[in-house]
Amino acid sequence: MAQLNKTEIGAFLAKQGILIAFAAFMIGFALANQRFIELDNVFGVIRSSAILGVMALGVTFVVIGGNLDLSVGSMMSFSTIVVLDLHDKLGPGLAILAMFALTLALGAFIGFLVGYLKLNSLIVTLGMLSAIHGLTLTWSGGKNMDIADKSGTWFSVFGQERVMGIPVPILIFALLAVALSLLLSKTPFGRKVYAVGGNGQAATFSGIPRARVVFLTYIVSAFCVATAGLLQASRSLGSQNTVGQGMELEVLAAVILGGASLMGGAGTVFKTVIGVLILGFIQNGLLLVGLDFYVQYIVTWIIIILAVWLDVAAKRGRLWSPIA
Amino acid sequence: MNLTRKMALACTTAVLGTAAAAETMTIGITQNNVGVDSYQTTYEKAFIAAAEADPDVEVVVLDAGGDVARQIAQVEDLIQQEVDAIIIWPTNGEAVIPAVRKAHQADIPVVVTNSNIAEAGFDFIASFSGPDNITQGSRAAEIMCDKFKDMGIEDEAGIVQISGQPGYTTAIERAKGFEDRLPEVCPNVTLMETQPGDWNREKAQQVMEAFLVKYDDIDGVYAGDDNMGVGALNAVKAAGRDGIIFVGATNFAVGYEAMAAGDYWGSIYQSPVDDAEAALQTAIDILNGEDVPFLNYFDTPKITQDNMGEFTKPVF
Amino acid sequence: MTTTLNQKDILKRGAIWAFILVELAFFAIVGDAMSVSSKAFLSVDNMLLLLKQSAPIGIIALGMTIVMINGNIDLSVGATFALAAVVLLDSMTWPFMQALGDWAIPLAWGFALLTGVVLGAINGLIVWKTGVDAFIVTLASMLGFRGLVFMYNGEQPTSHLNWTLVDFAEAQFLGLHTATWFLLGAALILWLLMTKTVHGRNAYAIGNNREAAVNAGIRVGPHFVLNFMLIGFLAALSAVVFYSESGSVNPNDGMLYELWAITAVVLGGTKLAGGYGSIISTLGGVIAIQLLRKGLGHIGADTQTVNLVIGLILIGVLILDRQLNRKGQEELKI
Amino acid sequence: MTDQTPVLRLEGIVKTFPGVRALDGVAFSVLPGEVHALMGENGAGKSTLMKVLGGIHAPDEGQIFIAEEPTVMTSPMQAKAKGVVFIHQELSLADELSVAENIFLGELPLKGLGRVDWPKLYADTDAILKTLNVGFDARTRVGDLSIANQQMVEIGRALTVDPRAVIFDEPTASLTDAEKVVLFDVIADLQSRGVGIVYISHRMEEIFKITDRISVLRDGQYRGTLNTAETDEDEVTQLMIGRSLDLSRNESHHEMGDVALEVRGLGCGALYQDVSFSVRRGEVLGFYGLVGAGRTEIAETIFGLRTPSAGQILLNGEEVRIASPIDALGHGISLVPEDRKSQGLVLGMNCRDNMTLPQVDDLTAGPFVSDGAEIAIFDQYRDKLDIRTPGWRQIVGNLSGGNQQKIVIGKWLSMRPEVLIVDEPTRGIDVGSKSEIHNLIRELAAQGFAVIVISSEMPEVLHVSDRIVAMFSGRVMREFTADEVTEDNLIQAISGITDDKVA
Repeated sequence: MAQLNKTEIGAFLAKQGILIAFAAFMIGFALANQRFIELDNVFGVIRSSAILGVMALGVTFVVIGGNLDLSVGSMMSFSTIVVLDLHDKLGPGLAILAMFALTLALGAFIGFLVGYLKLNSLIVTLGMLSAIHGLTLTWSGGKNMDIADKSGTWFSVFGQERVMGIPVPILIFALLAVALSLLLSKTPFGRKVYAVGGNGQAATFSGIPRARVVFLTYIVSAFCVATAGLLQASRSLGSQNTVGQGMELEVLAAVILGGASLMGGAGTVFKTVIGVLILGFIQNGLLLVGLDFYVQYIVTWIIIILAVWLDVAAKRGRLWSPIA
Repeated sequence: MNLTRKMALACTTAVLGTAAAAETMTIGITQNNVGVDSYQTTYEKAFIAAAEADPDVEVVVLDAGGDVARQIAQVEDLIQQEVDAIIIWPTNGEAVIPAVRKAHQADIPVVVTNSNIAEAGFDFIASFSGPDNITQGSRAAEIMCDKFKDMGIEDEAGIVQISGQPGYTTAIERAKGFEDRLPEVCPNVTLMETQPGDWNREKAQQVMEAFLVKYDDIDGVYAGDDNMGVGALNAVKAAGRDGIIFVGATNFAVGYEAMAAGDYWGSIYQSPVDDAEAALQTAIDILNGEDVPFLNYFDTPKITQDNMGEFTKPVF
Repeated sequence: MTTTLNQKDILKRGAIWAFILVELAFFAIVGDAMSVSSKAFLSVDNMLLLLKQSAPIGIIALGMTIVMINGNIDLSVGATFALAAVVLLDSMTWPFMQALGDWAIPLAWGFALLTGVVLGAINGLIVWKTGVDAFIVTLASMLGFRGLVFMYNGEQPTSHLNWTLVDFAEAQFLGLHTATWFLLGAALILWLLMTKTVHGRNAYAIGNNREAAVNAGIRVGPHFVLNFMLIGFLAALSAVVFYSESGSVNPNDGMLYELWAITAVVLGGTKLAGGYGSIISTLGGVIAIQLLRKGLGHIGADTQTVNLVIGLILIGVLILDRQLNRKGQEELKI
Repeated sequence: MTDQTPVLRLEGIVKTFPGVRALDGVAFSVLPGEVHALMGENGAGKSTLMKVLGGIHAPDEGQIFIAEEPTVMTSPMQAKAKGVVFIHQELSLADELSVAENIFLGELPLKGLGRVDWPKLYADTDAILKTLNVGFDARTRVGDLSIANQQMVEIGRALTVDPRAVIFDEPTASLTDAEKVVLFDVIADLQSRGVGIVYISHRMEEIFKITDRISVLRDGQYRGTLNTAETDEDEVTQLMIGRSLDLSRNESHHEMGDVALEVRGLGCGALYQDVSFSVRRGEVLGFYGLVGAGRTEIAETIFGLRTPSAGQILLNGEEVRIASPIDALGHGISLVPEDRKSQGLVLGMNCRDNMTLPQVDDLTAGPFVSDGAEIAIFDQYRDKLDIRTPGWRQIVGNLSGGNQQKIVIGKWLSMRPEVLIVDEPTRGIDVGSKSEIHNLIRELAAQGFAVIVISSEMPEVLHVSDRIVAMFSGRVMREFTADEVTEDNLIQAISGITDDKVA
């Protein structure tokens, strides 16, 4: 009986472990510093996590579909630079449209390579990380992109304004999270993503167009990247070419922390959001208690290992791996 | 000691220089990280333009992409290609010293540009051409202090600093100049904290967001360049705080605009075009056997909202 | 090799060297037309330099090959590289080390290499004991180890310039630079390890069919740990070779090295899924990348072009590999 | 024989897992030179027993004796060292390595500095290969071998020690009949050397062909041992499932409708050529042949997974072009694939989602999948097929093989196909579920479906088919009606013997 209880506790921990860890962190930091849970601070954290979060939403689709996307950081800097450059040439509305179109085209290219040509996604997106960075530099000529008239454009609304007291980036993040969560969990397309990631061959045998589904996950990812680029550009109205660089691994860390399996077929949008928030609040909490930013690296290391370990331990029913 | 070394250098380069002048001279440059910000990009363009304007000069332009290993490899490549002079914009002021020594041993004069290498390497370089970053730091401290005095808060103000990339000589010197000068002019202003912003607007914005979380009362921000300063300004705007005095360095177009808009108080005017042309000219002078000062500074004046009309808007 | 090579194998193993030849021909012809330098690109000195410049990524890529043959991956090598460098340079400033004079050098090397081995062992033990995928474990430790680098010296660089050390690192013996000797030596030893020893053959077996290896009584866990220690050692060795010469490390050094190393290994034809790959081909992959960089610099291409070209070549290689492995029209369309 | 010392004996083995008594006092022994079958339905405890024997699980009670010496098993390697060797059902070889390295996997000969002693390795391997009488050498890459030869490599592994007892776990699952003959020769050879053989299989014909005794497990309990010569299939089946099983010839004759599917001169490169056949509504058409004869590939072509290089496919008399499974589904063709786990199911998904996967696009309310519609379909087919699961939320991977197969069949039935192709309907499924699935196939035909059954098991084909197509090496050798087929002429047809081929 005792053993049964232990496994039950284990299963519960593994299923909700990430939420429990999140709660424990929040309580701990709140006790350490009152300011941590003040509304302003909470808004601040979510707002600065929004860009990472929006990208993580898209990568969640790719990962559940059984692939990886290491190009999102590079692609986000492309989006940001392009929309800023076009803002002064085409006006904000057209610039946003054009930027989304170009980013989606990049996503489509990757989706084509991974989906239809069935190339390994790790290597393809690794190559694209480098190639898109080259593209961005070519576009900008290596210069910073700045909107000339910073106060006279409505473009700043996405990154800087508030609606009903809530910062717009948070609203966009939340809206996108809800919409994508519905797309993933409630629609036929979402079901197919799980099927393709869970067992691509079985999905094909079930009449699911695997290549198209994989292709579409990269389109979703590119759409999220474009949105992130929009938030980024609107937030600062100007940018360097290096913006977003290195974010791909942070994004992946958030997705993994949320419990998406790299083997594909498992994960949810909601849990990814939790993963993003954990990273954001840890960063903020450690700063508030006066620790240097790099302490968060070490904390993140430990948390990711523990979270994923709990998850696999629950699935196999024992804590330690059976590998001899 | 310094004098003898320079004499020796002048002699060797004079011999080389006359030989090279007959044909054309080939000058190789390895830059830090082009494309990381506008300053470096503008510098590269200006450098190439200046070289093209001179029929006697051919240039090999390389970019280390911020990677020390790649920069060292590029210095080796330039030595191997037997260029007449090497200009280096160090990615790391110390790590490139052995590579610079190698060039020196191959009798290729080295000019360090923009950001100096550490003192241990002074024996191997012909000249440094660039801004005087210590002076820039002190001038920024003076700008900040003067403004506080105008506002009457020179006895209570608390400020934060966002420095450049750690290990980068420019960053170290600007911070040192600022930190040394500030207590001399405004002894009661407290520097609450310094964090690096890595010359990166986004990073600076994050650092500033963290400062705003930590400190309720911030009166001033000193940023190692305007790029970071504007990042910090964005953070402050987003948080809805105001009344903070921003002082930067290397006046960027965005900084200039922010000054025009009244959001940003002052900076140091430094042109990448001057920087690039000075570096190339220094190398040419050395190859022509002319005597150049070891530390070849170009002037970088103060710029604030009060006197900005005297300056044209930076092109980068 | 021990098994009979079939035609496709020969084609696959030859591909990277053919690619290098194409690069050489291209840069020799185009390079000499476009470069301002009067020196030929294809000179012996330049090629020797090429080998030397391949060393930092190359030594890491050799280790990555073994880990990938095992069916694992190590994303933390860049951070390991940096931490080993910090230990190398900082240890030489410790008072007792300074008292030792030049004898401090081998000791400092030992400390740095030990650091790499310990970090590798941490990764390996976590992979073994928790059963979490190596990709995730090392993605996390990439952050964690980088955190340790920062903890050591804040955001400041760690520097110690020792001219004896620099002279050694810059020396040439029989025309080859010190770094080249280390690269070639490591490649030779690892080649012997992978083709001649039980450990090496087991590495292939485990990557090929892990369950079979377990059933055959191969202790997969300790085997993983050993290989992670090996790649940690090699990342540290790469740092030792490189920083002996440069004498200063920034806390951000080595970032993205894992991606370059993986790129080189994949160019060399090692399978991501494990079980297939060769040390010699990885050496080819490393040289191909360095040659590309060097050549593009030689003909005056800028950073963006280099990035674009390397990225697209990687994808091109993948497409080519896929075409080679196609079974033709009869293939099952899954 | 009875007074000999058993090479291996298990006594009163008990093993419990949380909530389950997996083995309940099992006794079992193998004499030298004996082939001893171990039978039982899936879940009866055979694999647990083998894991206890291999030291993977420690028994709670009971004792293992090797040559009457009480022994504690700790690992498969230790078992091997003691002369007890396992040959696994699923091949566990490293494709990229040589035959020699595979045979001596985990025990490569050393010669100092951790180096492999290659000459010794090759010599030892060649010696083993010689006793197996195979046509490849020690240096061959295993990935280049046929499945049957790979199986031989697997058996070669058992011979690196002087074995006392060899345990074969479903060794013929992927072998052709000709290859089985070679395997049985090897077993006979081992037997003659006094090795005791434990032979685990679901295939009655083999059991009766080669074994001396049969021991049966049911629900973790030992049900008795029979002498093969003195028993018959019925008795064994009754012991295994507690009732007898109908595996007689198909003799039902009901009304058949029009031709639903016709294939004319279909070919796909080297895989198969010039294949023609038709199937009517209400008919079960059996495909019988060796592995690799091209049966599965034909099914995959009809389902749009392969591109044919020649020929036509006609549905209801009209030629159709099927380029993908989506096209096939559109034309009312369904395929229950050969490999349940890798092709039939998303193991990590729940029962309902698996079942409704092909039609999820049609089960929507607005943009969303309708829970109600999905559950209705699941409930309908759960009842119809008698799928035993706690509920639709159950993850498919946790179900038994038989129930998994029913989920796959339900998935395709719920598409209401006109033509249902079932590839190896009962592979790896226990006897009880087998007959349920056979009955189901007959019922479907009776309801007017056109059904194609592909199988490697002759009794199965004979049991369910109205007509049988015999294939050999990519070609249709002959078509039989249920009346004219005999075991003999069927075997001849699939072995490429054309003497009595009817023109």
